[in-house]
Formats: sequence, C-alpha cells, structure tokens
Amino acid sequence: MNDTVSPRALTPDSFESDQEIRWCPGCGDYAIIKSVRKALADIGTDPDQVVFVSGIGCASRFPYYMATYGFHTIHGRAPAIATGVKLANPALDVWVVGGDGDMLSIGGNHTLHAIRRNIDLNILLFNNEIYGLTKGQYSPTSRVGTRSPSTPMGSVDYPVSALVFALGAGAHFIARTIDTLQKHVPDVLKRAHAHKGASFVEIIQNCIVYNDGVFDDFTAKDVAADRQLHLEHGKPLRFGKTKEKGLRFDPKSMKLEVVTLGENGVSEADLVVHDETNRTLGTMLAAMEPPDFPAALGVIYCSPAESYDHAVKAQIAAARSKAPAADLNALLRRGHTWTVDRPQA
Amino acid sequence: MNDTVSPRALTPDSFESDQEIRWCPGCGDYAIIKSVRKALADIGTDPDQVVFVSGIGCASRFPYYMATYGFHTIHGRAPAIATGVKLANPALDVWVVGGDGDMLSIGGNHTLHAIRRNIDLNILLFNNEIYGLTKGQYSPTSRVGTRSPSTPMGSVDYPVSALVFALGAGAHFIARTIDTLQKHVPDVLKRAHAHKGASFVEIIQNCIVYNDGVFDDFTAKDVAADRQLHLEHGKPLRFGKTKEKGLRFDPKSMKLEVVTLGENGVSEADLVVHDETNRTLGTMLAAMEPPDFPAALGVIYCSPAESYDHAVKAQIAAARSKAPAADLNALLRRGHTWTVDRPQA
Amino acid sequence: MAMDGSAARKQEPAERQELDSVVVRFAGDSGDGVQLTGSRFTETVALAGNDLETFPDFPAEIRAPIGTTYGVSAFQINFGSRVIMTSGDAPDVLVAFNPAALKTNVGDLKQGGLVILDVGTFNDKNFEKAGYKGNPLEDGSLTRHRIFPIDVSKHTLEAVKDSGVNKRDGLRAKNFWALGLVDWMYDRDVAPTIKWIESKFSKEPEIAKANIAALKAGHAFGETAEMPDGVRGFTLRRAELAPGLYRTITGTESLAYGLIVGAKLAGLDLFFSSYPITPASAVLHALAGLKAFGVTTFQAEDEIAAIGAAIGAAYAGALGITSSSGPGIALKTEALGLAITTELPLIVLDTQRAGPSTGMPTKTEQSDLNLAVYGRNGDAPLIVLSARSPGDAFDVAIEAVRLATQFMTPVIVLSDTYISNAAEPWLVPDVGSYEPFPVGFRTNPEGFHPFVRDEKLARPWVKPGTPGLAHRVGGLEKNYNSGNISYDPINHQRMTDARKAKIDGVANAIPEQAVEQGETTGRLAVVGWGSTYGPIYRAVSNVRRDGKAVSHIHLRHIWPMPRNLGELLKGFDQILVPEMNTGQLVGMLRNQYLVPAEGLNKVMGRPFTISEIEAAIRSKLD
Amino acid sequence: MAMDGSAARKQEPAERQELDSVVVRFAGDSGDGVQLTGSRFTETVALAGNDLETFPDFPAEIRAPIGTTYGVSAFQINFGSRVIMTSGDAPDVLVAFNPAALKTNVGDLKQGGLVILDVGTFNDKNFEKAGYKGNPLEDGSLTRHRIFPIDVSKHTLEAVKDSGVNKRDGLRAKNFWALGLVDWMYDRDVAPTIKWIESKFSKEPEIAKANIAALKAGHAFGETAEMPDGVRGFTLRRAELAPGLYRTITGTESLAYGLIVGAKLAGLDLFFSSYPITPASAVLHALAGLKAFGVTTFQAEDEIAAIGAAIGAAYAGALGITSSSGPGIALKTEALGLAITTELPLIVLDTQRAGPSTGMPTKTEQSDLNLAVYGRNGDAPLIVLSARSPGDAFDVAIEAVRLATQFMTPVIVLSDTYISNAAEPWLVPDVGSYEPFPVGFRTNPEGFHPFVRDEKLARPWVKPGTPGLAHRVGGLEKNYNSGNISYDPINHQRMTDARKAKIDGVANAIPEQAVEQGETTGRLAVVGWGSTYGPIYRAVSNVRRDGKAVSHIHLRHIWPMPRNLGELLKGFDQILVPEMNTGQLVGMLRNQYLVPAEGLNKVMGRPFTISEIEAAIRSKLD
Ligand SMILES: Cc1ncc(C[n+]2csc(CCOP(=O)(O)OP(=O)(O)O)c2C)c(N)n1
Ligand SMILES: Cc1ncc(C[n+]2csc(CCOP(=O)(O)OP(=O)(O)O)c2C)c(N)n1
Ligand code: SF4
Ligand code: SF4
Ligand SMILES: [Mg+2]
Ligand SMILES: [Mg+2]
Repeated sequence: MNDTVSPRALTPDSFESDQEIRWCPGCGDYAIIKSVRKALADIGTDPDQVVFVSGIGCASRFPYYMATYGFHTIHGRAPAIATGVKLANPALDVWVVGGDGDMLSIGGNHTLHAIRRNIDLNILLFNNEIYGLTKGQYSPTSRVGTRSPSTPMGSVDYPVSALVFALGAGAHFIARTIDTLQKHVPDVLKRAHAHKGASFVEIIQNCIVYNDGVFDDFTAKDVAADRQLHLEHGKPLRFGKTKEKGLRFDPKSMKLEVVTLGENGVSEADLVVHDETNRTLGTMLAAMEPPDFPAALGVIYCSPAESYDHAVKAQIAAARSKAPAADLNALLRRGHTWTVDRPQA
Repeated sequence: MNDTVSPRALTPDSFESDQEIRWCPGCGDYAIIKSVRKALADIGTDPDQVVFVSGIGCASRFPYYMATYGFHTIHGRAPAIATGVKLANPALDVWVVGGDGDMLSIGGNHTLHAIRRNIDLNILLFNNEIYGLTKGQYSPTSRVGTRSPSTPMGSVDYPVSALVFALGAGAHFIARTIDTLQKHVPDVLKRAHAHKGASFVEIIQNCIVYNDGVFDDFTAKDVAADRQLHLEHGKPLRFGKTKEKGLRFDPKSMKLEVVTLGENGVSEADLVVHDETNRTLGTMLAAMEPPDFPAALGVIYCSPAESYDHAVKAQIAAARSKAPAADLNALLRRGHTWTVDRPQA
Repeated sequence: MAMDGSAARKQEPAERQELDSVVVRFAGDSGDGVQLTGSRFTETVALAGNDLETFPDFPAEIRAPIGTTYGVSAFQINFGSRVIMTSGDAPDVLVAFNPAALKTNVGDLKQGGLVILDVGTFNDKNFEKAGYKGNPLEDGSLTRHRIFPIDVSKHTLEAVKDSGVNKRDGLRAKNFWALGLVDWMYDRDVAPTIKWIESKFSKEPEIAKANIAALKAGHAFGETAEMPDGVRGFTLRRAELAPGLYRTITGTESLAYGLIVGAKLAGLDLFFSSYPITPASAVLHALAGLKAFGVTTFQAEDEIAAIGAAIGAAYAGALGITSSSGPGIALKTEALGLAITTELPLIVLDTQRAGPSTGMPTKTEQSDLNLAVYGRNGDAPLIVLSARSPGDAFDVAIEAVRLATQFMTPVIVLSDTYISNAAEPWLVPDVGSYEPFPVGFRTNPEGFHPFVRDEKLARPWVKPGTPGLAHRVGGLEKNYNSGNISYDPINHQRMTDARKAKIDGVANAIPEQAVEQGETTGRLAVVGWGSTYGPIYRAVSNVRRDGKAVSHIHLRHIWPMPRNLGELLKGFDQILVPEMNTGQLVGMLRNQYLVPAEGLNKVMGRPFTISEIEAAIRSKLD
Repeated sequence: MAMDGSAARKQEPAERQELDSVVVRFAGDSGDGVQLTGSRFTETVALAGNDLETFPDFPAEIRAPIGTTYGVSAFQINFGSRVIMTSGDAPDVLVAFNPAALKTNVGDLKQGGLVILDVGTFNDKNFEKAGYKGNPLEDGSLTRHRIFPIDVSKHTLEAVKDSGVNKRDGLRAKNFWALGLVDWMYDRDVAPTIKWIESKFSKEPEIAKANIAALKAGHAFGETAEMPDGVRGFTLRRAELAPGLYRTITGTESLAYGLIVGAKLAGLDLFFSSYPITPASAVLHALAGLKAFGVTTFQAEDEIAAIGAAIGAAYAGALGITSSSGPGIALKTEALGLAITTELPLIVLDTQRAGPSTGMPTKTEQSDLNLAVYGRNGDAPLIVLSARSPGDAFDVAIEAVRLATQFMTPVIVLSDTYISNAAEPWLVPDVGSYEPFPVGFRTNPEGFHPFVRDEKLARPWVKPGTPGLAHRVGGLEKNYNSGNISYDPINHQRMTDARKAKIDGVANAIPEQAVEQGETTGRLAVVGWGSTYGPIYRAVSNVRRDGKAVSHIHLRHIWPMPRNLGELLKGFDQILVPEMNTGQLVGMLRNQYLVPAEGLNKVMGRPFTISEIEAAIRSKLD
C-alpha cells in the first residue's frame, strides 16, 4: 500500500495508486481522476503531503486510486473529517471529494459550515444528479420529474444548485467544470488549489449507468459552444460557435440576458465583463441554466479572505507568545492551593 | 393540558397555554410570542388545527406556551419532523420555531432541504446570534470576534447570513423582522402564513443574558430609522428619519448604494423600487448589513411555486385514480402464482 | 472429454434418477443475465410443485468491467420434494458463463459436483481477467469436480441464426440456452418460460424469437447429445406443500406488503420515510411503487430526517415507518429516544449488513442486535422483533404494527441482506383472515391528559386537529399524568419505571415461546433468531434423524423476550446460539436467565451452512 | 422565638462542640450569589485542613424570574475531620435566602436539622411565588426542623452602610453576611475570604468594602448575639489527609487537565472538538482557555462534525478528542464505527445526564453505559472507562490517552453531571511523576502495510506527510495485511476476530481488579462504577463497622473488564450493583460471568444517598 515517489519528477502517474479502479466502464469519474492527477503534477506538491478525504458514493472511492494519503470516510462527513485533518496539520494539502448525495444531501450541513468557516480545503463535488452507488435514486440536484427507483412517477421536489448554495453559505471561491474537459478541469483545479480558504468546485459528471446523458443539453459536442460560457476574469461574457453571443445585464430587471453581437446594435461593449470578485454577478452566473442560458464554467467567484485554519493557529500562537512558559505543573497549581503537613506524629 | 377554545372569537389569549413561561425576564422571546399569538388570532385559524414544532434551545420552548398542538423535539431536527407532520396531514397549519444554533448549526441541513423542497411550513428562526440555552457559546450567526465561553479570545469563523443562506437553498419566501416591532412581526407572519410553500422568517431577537444589545446598531431607538429599511412591494427603497435616504442600484458594480434624496440631484425616481419577485434584488437586500447599509425588514422575496406536500399528494391521488380498486389481496397475488392442490390422499 | 459439447452424440434414453433436492448455481458476468436465468428457473421449479429457496449474490460494484472476478453475479437455488429451509450449503451444479465465474464460484461446489462451463468464453484475455495463469481446464486445478465444457456461445448463435437478430443480441440469448439445458436435466417444462419471454419481449419479437430458440435448443441438446459421465436426467417429485395459491416472495416484498396490510388492519395511513442505503433501499423502492394504496413515501435528506419525518407523521396520526441498514440505523439512535419518551408508535426496519462501519454493504450479518436493544442514551426500552425468512417477514411486519400501535412505542424489526434478497414460495394469505386491530384515537376531551396510561401502560394517541385536545409533547421528562415538563426526582423514577414496565409488559401480549423441533427439555437447545432459521432447522432435523436429543428454539420476539423463555431454557443442559455476529443474543440470554448459553459465531458476510451448525451440534452431543 | 434575630442578646461564651463531619447547604435565588458563597466557604474549609466534597445544583432555567422555585440555586458541602466520600446525604444546616429556597430545599434536611432563614425576604409576594399559601413560619409546616429566622437583609444593610454603596449593591452583600455567620458556627477563619474579596473587587473598592463589612458583621453576630437552642459554635479537627499541596478540583477541570497531561505523556498535540451541550460543554470551555498549552479547540456545527473532526485529527496524527452528553453521544455512534474499523486512537467523553432523549439535562444519571459498550452497528468493540470522582477523572483521562494510543482504538470515558460539577480537595500530583508513553509514529517504509499488527494487535500510526508511507484507510472491510478493500469471507472473519481480540487483550494491559474495602471473598460484594463510589464506599464502611462481611469493588475499566473480575465475583454469595439506571452494568456482569448479580437502581437525577445503599446492604445480610 505504500507509494514512494520522488517529488522531483512528478507526472500524473506519480499520483496513481496500485489499486484497480472499479468505476463502471465509461463513467465520467475516469476522466476526472485523470485531470486531478494532471493538476497535482502541475502543481507539483509532493504526493506524501497530499490528503484526499471522501465520503461514500462512487465519487468517494476516489482516494483509493490516488497515490497520496487518503481517507474514505462515511457518508456525508468528509468536510467535517477533512476539517480535523487540516486543523491538526495545516501544512497538508487537503482535498475533499464527494458526490451530490454525499455533499448536498446527507452532508449538506458539513459542506455549508466548511464553506462558511473558509477553511483551506479544496472541495470537489462530482455532480451526476443521481445516487450512483446505491443504484440510481434521485438526488437533491436531480431535476423535477426525475424517474428513479424511489420516484417511479418522477421527483417533485425542486433541486438545489450546488454553486448557488455555496454562495449562500458565504463561499469565497466557487467554480464549475465538466468531467470531459481535459484541459479545463486541471486549470480550474489549479485555481482552486491556489485559493487559500475553502474552494468549492462543482464538476459535472456523467453517470453512464443511472443518469446517462442528463447533461447532454450543454455538454454534448454539438451544443457545447452554444450552451457553455467559459469565464475569464476581465473578459466580456461571450459564447457560441463563433463567440457571436454574449450576456448583457438589464439593470431594470436586474437580470442577465442573452444577446447576439451585431444584432439590434449590440456590441461587445454592451456585454458584462467578468469580475470574479463580484458576488451579485457570481450569483447570477451560478444560477444560469440551459437551455435559456449557457452554463457558466470556470472560476465564477473568487474573493479571498483569511482562512479559518490560519486564524485558529494564529490565536494559539498568540496565546503561546503571551504565556511562553506554559507549564503543566503550574497549570495544575493555578488558583488557590494549600498544604497539608506531615501528620504530627 | 387540553385547551378548548371556540374558534369563533379568537383573540391572542386564545393561543395562550396554561404553562408558565420560563424565559429570562427581558428576553426578546416574550415580545415574539405576543406577536405570534396576535398574528394567529388575526389569521383566525382554529388553534386545534395548528401545530408548532420546535427543536431545542430557548426559542424552542415556544410550543409549550401556545394553546395549540405542539411538539418540542430534539436539537436541529424540527424542520424534518415538521415535514412528516405536514406530509401526513397537509390540512394542518404547521409552524416551525428554532434558534440560530438549532436551525443553522446542527439543523442546517434540514432547514436547507425543507426550504429546497418548498414544503408548506412557516419557519421562524429566532436569531439572537448566540446559544442561549447552553449558556452563551457563539453560534454560526455570531459576528467575528465574539467572545464566548468556547471562544475566549473571540470567534474567528465568518457568520452565515440566515436569509442569504435561505435564498441559496432556493427559498420562495424570505422575510425579516425584529422581536420588538409589535406591529411589524404579526404583519410579516401573516404574509408568511399566506404563502403556500416554505416561508422562512428571520426574527431578530435580543438575548438579554448572553448577547444583550448585539443588535443595537440597528434596533436601538435612536438609530432605528437610519438603519432599518422597511420594504413594501412596489415602493421605492427609502429609509431614514424623514425617509430622506434611499437605495440606488449601480449597474456597473452591480451593487446597491445608499443615497440621500435631494443630494447630488438624487430623486425618488433614481431609487430601486422593491420587487418581491426579483431574486437578484432579494439577494442583495438580504445581504445588507449595518452600519454601511440599513437592515432590510419585511418581505424580501416572495415568488410562489407548487408546494412539495401538494405535489406529493397529487401523485398519490393520480396513482389512486388510475387504480381505483387497489385491493390488498390482489396486490399479494400480483405476478406469477400457482396453486398446490390438496395432496392426493 | 471433448472441449466442445457439440461433438457429443445422441444419448441412449435412460431412466431419470429421482432426487430429494438439488442445489444449482448460475454464475456469470453481470451482463450475462444470470439473475434473470435464476428467476426464470425458480418459476419453472415452483410451478412444478417443488419447495425452494433462492439467493442472488450481486457484485459489490455497480458495473464492473466485463470478465473480471468482481463483476461476477450469481444466483443459487435449492429445490426439492421435501421442505426446503435454506438456499443450500454447496451447489451440486454450477453453471459458469465465463472463467471469472468459474474462478470465484467453483470453490463452493460440492466435492464431485458438476460444472457446466461455457468454453466459448475461454480465451487468454478472459483467463487473465479472471486471474488464471492459463486455461484452468488444463492446469489440473479442477479435479475435485466433474467438468462439462460446452461452447454455449456457439450453440446459441447457431440456434438463433434464423431469428433475425444480430450477433450481439444473439449471443445475449445464451443464458436461455443454458436454462434450456438445466430444464432438461431436471425434467422441467420450458413452456412457462416461453410464455414469459413472449410477454416480456412482446415489443421486440426478434429478441423473443431468439431467446425461445436458444431455450429450446438447450433443452434439445440435453435430449439428443451424448452426455459425459454422470450428466443425466433427474426428476424430483412435487413437495408436500400445504394446498393453496402460491407465489415466490423476497424478504423485501414481504416486508413491504406486511406493512401495508398492517396499516390497513390498524386503520392507518402508511407514511414511509427513508434514505437510500444498500440493502435497505429495496423496501423504499417497493413501497414507492404502491402509491395507489395510499402509501406516502418520502426520500429524506438523510437518515435522521427520515426517522424525524416518520416521528412527525406518527405525531400527526399516521403509521410512521423508517428503514435503513447499520450505518443509517446508528444515525437514528438519538431520534429513537424522542419517539420512546414521547411514546409514539414507530416502526424502524433494519436490514442488517456486514459491519462495523461501512463494512461490506452487500453482505449479510446479524450484528445490529445489540444496537437495536441497547443503543440509546438513557434508559430507553423498546420492542425488537426479527424475521426468520422472506415469507415470515410479512407476519413480522404485521406484528410490528400491532405492537407499536397498541403499546404506543417504537418497534425495531430486524431483517438482513439474506432475507431481503432471498426468495421462497409463499402460500398467499387472505388479508381478510387477519384480525384487525384498529387504533382508537382519543377524541374525548373529558379528563384528557396526554400521559395518562391505560391498563397496558400505553398513553392515548391524539390526531392534531382533534377539537379540544390540543397538547404538547417533547423530549424533556414529563409529569406522570399531565405530561408537563417535570424535573421532580420521584416523577422521573416513576416515568422511567413506567416506560420499562410498559415494554416488559409486552411479554403478556405475545405468544409463549414455542419449540420448533424436539422436546421442551433435554441435552441441548439450539436457540436462534432471524435468518439462521433455515440452517438451524435443517441441522437440528438432520441430527434428530439420528435419534439424538436436540431441540430448536427460534425467537421472533427478541425484546421483550417471551415470558416462558427462561423456564424453557433452564430445561436444557446445554444451549447453543448460532449467530452471524460475535455473540449478541447469547449475551442477552445469559444476562436474562443466567443460563450457560454458548455462541456459535460466523462473521463472513454469508449465511451458516447446515453442515457447520450440524457439526457444532454433534460435537456438543458427543 | 423572635422573628428578628437582631433582638437576640449576647450569648454566654460556651465550649465549641466537636464534630466529625457536617453537611451545609446554601440555597437562594440565582441572583443571591449562592454558588459564590459555597465556593468561598469551600476554600475556607479546605484551608482549615478538612476533607470535603461539594455539589452545586443549578436551576434548569437560564435566569428564572426572581423568587420562583425553579429559579433556586443551591450549593451543598460535606466536610469533616474524617475522609469525605460524598457531598452528603442530607444537610445538617440549610441557609435559605428566600421562601422559594426554603420550599424547595427544606424537605431534604435531616430530621431536626437547622434552617437559617433570611426573613428579610418574607412577604406575601415571595410566599406566592414560592407556592406558599401564607407565611410558612406560621402554618406549622416546619416543625420537623429547628428554624433560626434572621433578617439577614436588614443586618447586611446596617453593616454596609458606611461602605459607600447604594442599597441595591449593599443588599447583594447578604451572602457574605450569611457566610460570616456560618464561618463563626464552624470556627472558620474569615481572613482568606477577605483576601479573596480584596483581589476580586480590586477595581470596585466600595463593593469590596461592603462585602467585607457584611462578612465580618455576620461573624460578629455569631460571637455576640444570643443564639436560639442548638445554634452554637462547633469545631472540626483537621482531617488526616496525605501530606502535600492541595487544591479543590471539579470533575470538569480534572478531565481537562488529565487530557492535557495525557497528550504530553504521549507526545501529541491535543485536538478537542465538541458541540455545546449541558453538562458536557464545561470541558470545552475549560480547554478553550488553555490555548497557551498548544490545545486546539473546535466548536463544530454538530456532534457528528465534532467526532468527525476529531477522527480527522487522529488520522493526521494528533490526539483527537470529542465530548458530549447523552443525545450528542447517540449522534456519534455511526462515526465511532469508522474510528473503530480504521483503528485510530480517539477519546470520547460522555458526561452522562438524565435521559432518555433530552430528559433532564442538568441532572445526573449513569444510563449511557449500554450505549457506550453496545451502541454501534456491526461488531464494533472499543474500550470504556469510568471516573469515580472529580479527582479520579484526572487519572482516568490519562489512562484513556494511554490505552487509545497504545492500542490504536477509540476509548469512551464515562463521567456524569455529578462528577463534572462536584468539587473535592485534590493532592496535586507532579506531572513528572507519571511514566510517559510516547507514541511511536511509523516512519519506516520498509515492509509497511497500514494494517499489519504488533503483538498487542495494534496497527501502525502514520502521520500524513511522512515520506513513502502514503496509504489509504476507510470504512469498508480491509484486507488483514494490506488494508486494501476486501470482501473475502475468511478475511472478514479474521478482521472481526482481530478487532475483538485486540480489545479483549487490553485486559492484559490494565491492573487486576482490586477490592476497595473488605475481603476478596464473602457473603456480599457491592460492585459499582463511576460516581456511586462515594456513597457505596461510605455505606460499606458503615456496615463493616458493625462487623458484617461486605466488600466494595469499584470498576474503572468497564470494557474490557479486568481479567480477574470473574474469579473475584465468584467468591461472593451475593453481588449487589447500585447504579443510577435501570440496571446496565449488572446485566454485563451476569452475561460475562453468569453470577447472580442483582441491581439496586435509582433513576431520580440525583446521586444515591449513603443510607439508601446501606439499607440495601443490610437487607441483603439480614
Ligand atoms: C449513513 C449512510 N447512509 C446511506 C448510505 C448509502 N449510500 C452510499 S453512497 C450514497 C449516495 C451516493 O450518491 P452520491 O453521493 O451522489 O455519489 P455517486 O455514487 O453518485 O458518486 C448513499 C445514499 C451510506 N453508505 N451511509
Ligand atoms: C443533540 C444535542 N446537541 C446539543 C444540545 C445542547 N443544546 C441545546 S440548545 C442548544 C443551542 C441553543 O442555541 P439556539 O439554537 O440559538 O437557541 P437559543 O437558546 O439561542 O434560543 C444546544 C447546543 C442538545 N440538546 N442536543
Ligand atoms: S454508477 Fe454511475 S457514477 Fe457510479 S461508477 Fe457507475 S457510471 Fe460512475
Ligand atoms: S438565555 Fe437569552 S435567549 Fe435564552 S431565555 Fe434567557 S435571554 Fe432569552
Ligand atoms: Mg451522485
Ligand atoms: Mg440562539
């Protein structure tokens, strides 16, 4: 089980463990793990300094396949357990992996609080809009009407948007990418890693067995250009095969709208310019859904603030520097004490 | 323990149970319960048709003091338990009461999912930014730097905003009010009750023992006018002692800004007009914090959609009407059966 | 022996040999249609009047790569002319569709058992995937068994060539070819399977045609081809089953139906809330499809919300039920305490799987008994029942509803992976033959207090909305009568005692413990609970046939224990308690009755075999 | 008897009566400074060389309206010249600051006990709030006791009139007046209290002056005023305590310090995560203030996150600790299974409170034992320890750290509300006198596998970041050696057996069970655990003084049990197990050793009295 890798010549293979992968053939998770390994190789962290923490689900098998430290925990609790890992040893590079059920259903609260605290974790949510491992029940991200073993007549509850939720939780970094985007995923992950604090990345993932093609409306080759908006900070929001479309903001309705450049006198100057630090824009971008809008991809919001682990350790350091000679015997003797003499013989 | 009340002549007293209230003298909860009783009397629901479900905490003692059906459950689980009550009997008028710890710390996930599903509950969060019942530890809504028994050097994690969180969860109705506003609270509650689906109301509540005055920056009499924005659908966003101030929207930064009417040529026409159905506006209003901005009060967002309980029951009705003669003996005999004859003697 | 069965020549017609019972296992890749073959064969066997029990063994992975050992799916059936109690210790016959299936299953086969092997899948790639160094037919590793290699793939393709399907679809019919052959071996009629194929594939007539052709060809192959040594036709007589209408039923179906019938008998609406988990989800799926019976199912955000909603529904006057497996049951422990202290009826189904923690989710075990009986903060007694077989789960579910509603208490029902997936013939009962036990909701405000108890110590159940009965309940200690919050020391003792006495008193509302087999006193009692029923029963009867004094006692009611159980156990010199855990019931029996009960423990994720228990019994009696 | 003590005249100087021990209770409104009075008196008594034990009893409400019965706060102290084991069965003296305090406490007083009553608070409003129909001094309800009514309020105001405080602040000094009087009664020195007041109120000199004046006045009142019958000066000799430096310590402090010292001895950083809950939060508060010792405390979003973070910290190589009370411990059960199966060290503190469910959060109980030992899905063994007294908790905490880290396992430490709030004198140990037990983190990649066990069956602990040792752990079943996921049946049995054997083997690493008092065989053993230590010890010694053969055995290590316990118990004809639950340890002893142990059960939210246990012992021996 031990994996010795020289940190000098890191390649994606340096992050490949000796365990045979057991996802279904064709599962989107294969592409994701490839990209994660590539991102880590590019980042260049020593695999021995990296910890992957996951919950339970298909996605959560992830740590077994990484030649890093790994903890496959229990359903929904990975953000909490990872919080302990990071607080106990902030020098570690801690990644959290889980599915939509793991992180937004049973684990929603831990996800919320990890994000709110802004602890320096890289949180990767593999969203396939279904419970893969338990054979296909609908999840909190499944669209209304999803037929599944537990909803034979179709689901009736409204899905939660992972990224809108994350912003509601006070996220300082959110991004979205798609399993099959072999260049985009590593790029997004590198940004997530570079962000100190909780980075929350939604990775759209196709479950070929229980929810095949559910994202085709924006991931399929033929529609991708028209339904994907690749964000770049400081660049206007353009998309479409020839980048002929864009997003304009209507201040009256406070809504984004899709426009075509050149039509009705629309020019690039009319388009919104992406500003990662703008929360209102981020919220609108995160909420966009095909087919009426393109899905926003890339770093949607990034606005750094002190990380929780940093602040916690700073307090401890402050307390220590105030009482540098903290001594256990002295501690036990704090407050009032008295002495009982040897009994008078 | 039984309370018999004629539904005809409802007064606030009709909702007063025989149990002595045990909140600390001066606690904001006293004012709130008065307003809740008034709202219910005004609504005119038969107390026997009303159920109050709560978690654990000072706020959660609420049901004991109401002459309705009530369930003081366990910490954090009230939204889940109330979901069962409502699904089992959608005719009941179900109210959920809890504190900021109850609903946003341990119970955050149930709050999230009750809101997401849009089940027809009236959820009242009493936010005192502290754990009252357990003697004053900081809560997820406590401001950075809060000194408490568990954070003697001050808290370092960022608070979550109850209402921004609720919007992130997909809320269809959010509102905010303040314990001491004796007219405003019942008005808001009546709106919440009228909304079919999950209504989420944050009630700012002063904990006189462990967090006294923490909201003074916008609730104190002398600053109230300048720091409270009372919303009315279709009305411009104005506040201040003489309503001399207002909120303008800057489409470039996509941010709200405080302006003074008459200054720099600002007129009422420049102000944002409140639109309860606008999610972007709602998100910005919910996030506003004194002292830079006034706290938004009243119905911030209201955009009805089919409630979960309604949709669930509709499916059952549809299934029943398709198979009106659903018979248990037939069910047991579904699929392949065969007969074993009496043994040949 | 020819590698290719097609080379065999016509067999002389021979007398079929008569068998008492036989165990057949089909094994192949997840995509080979093994489960389908198994259930078709089950139906055929059932219609022929045999008793049977089946057990499917799914791979842990959702969809493993083709040809791998961990992608192997298996289905075992034990059938016979006598009463069948288990799905069989070891197969007599293994039908293996590829090398991986051979590899993972051949070890379980009886010494000298028959392996029917599709050598059409024998190639180096598949050998490697299965972890074989070379062709296992040639490395001498299979000498303990009789091997019958046939190129099933080739035969199938030949058989389907006129049905108009392409090669891929044609090959997919090979499970039917094998089924045909097995049908022939055991003298089973192919007609019911043909009928099933026709209706199932009515919209794909070519597929139907191909499958039927393959089935018939397999059967004909048996009739006409020369068989190797020992492969011959067998026959089994009808079992002597009670007369009536039968179906096969799994534990999952049985529980779902039992709950619906229980709700009906109680006069309640059924509210079922759960969070998916293997293997418990199956009950959620079953009930979700039964909305026409007024069932409300709710997939909650987690197990705590699931039990929470069920408690809320119970408070609102419905039959609140929640279900899960080990890890999810663990999560429900806090909320269970609330249901206990508010004295609301609630049913908690635990389909036990191998633990601890996530453990082996697809494997069976009985290790949640301690959790069920003891796993709560405070003194928090409740009722624990257990199902012994798929069919028994139906009656246990009804009993759970009866006790929960009559005593106003949570009831935990223990089942396990084995019971939930196994199937057996079931004499379908008439719902009208069950005595109803309608809930009498309190409606009279006169003298009402929510915690005033009846003679069973049960408190009144009130539907919110009932005029004049508005009241509050909660998790804090309550005054013995008024139900108001009370911190009074004497009152707490009184309430604690009352909660305990109520559950202890359930012993008066349940049958005395019966002895399944054997005398009521003697040298040895074998005491079991849950799905060990089959192997214990058969092991005890095997030993008894040799004239030895051993009795079988099997608990349905685990907590409280039947009122005569202590006396009964004291009548035996030795007590042996087989359990699929490290010794949980055995501890309770020792604690309750100070009897020197000993454990026989197997924690392998699979049921006891009859012979394991038989050996233990014999060693006790020697 | 005069209603107003001021009317009394100077008393003739009399010999002080010598006492062995005495129990005093102060009771008043939450705002009356009762807890402060108690702890000042405690210090005075301790400095005078008596042994003592104290117990504060807080109201359940945060801040109840003044004068109500549910707002009464009380503080009891038992002190004497002999070794003090409990905070006392029944007070000899009650100091009651208002009618509500009288009402709620007088019933506990010894027959003939003395009530010092502040009649300055006697008025109709306060009578009504206390639930009295009229003046209790006039309705004949207090005849069982000797009543000493004094207008403490008036005396206090007189005493403070020159100190410059307003009336409100002046009145608040009345607790010091009462303390002065009690100091006089028991011949205690007021000097330490004066010193304390001076330092405490150094920034409010008037308040200090007033308090000191009141204290002195109360003392002088005793010296000078004529006392009613039986109110006289007493004296108590120094107790024979082991020589050395003492302090008073509560169970909360003791646990917190023990954990810090344990971490130090193990060479680990301490990571403590918890979610607030009464009464467990106190440990979180204590540790949160000790950051200078490198302690990291984390207030998690709930109990599951709290244990999760502690497990994560353990994985990362720190000493992970979590704590809670009943409902929160119940929530941790699923995650505990993960720590067990990944074999990580973890400490779980359970400060037990009255259950089930929310129960009575401020009251004591011992009803989580079953949960601790049995409350997990699957076969999931761990270590359970219990603390018998405030001071003992220190050593138990260290023992927990030692066992958790040496055996790579979770350890549950059971304490309770009583222990956590009670205080006793504590001979402060020298940290240097404890044998260190440094953790040897694995660093050598040679032959490393995460689940290869040492002779104690413990697996290696590796800090992430260690070069060459990257590995994965998880909740699924693991191969016995490599730790890779395994569904192999034989392996699961082997791992299950190993997990059990490891915990069973802890019995070899702990001391044999000692007998606290009495012979190692005999007619009756009284077996206890946890905070029943004091009353059992004293009850047994009382009965033994009469020459009866009874022994006291007290368990610190509950799971596994000490290796000689079975033999020891079998040497007694009868075994009596007093527990503050409906019978949990008693069941384990019966199960483990088939001994006819019987329970003595009290579930009232308060400790056993010595006399209750004594009576039960005598009835066994009669
Ligand atoms: C406490 C608990 N509850 C439920 C389960 C069963 N379970 C395992 S994975 C899973 C959800 C899987 O869905 P998701 O998290 O979206 O991951 P995916 O398999 O789709 O990658 C569930 C419900 C469990 N293992 N533990
Ligand atoms: C499972 C569980 N965990 C913890 C507690 C302890 N507890 C009771 S109330 C509370 C929080 C109180 O704060 P909040 O919800 O904000 O309500 P408030 O008292 O401020 O109204 C906590 C932690 C509990 N009762 N149960
Ligand atoms: S079930 Fe779906 S998510 Fe899981 S491994 Fe298979 S394809 Fe991937
Ligand atoms: S502690 Fe605070 S919130 Fe609780 S009752 Fe007292 S004042 Fe109100
Ligand atoms: Mg998923
Ligand atoms: Mg609060």
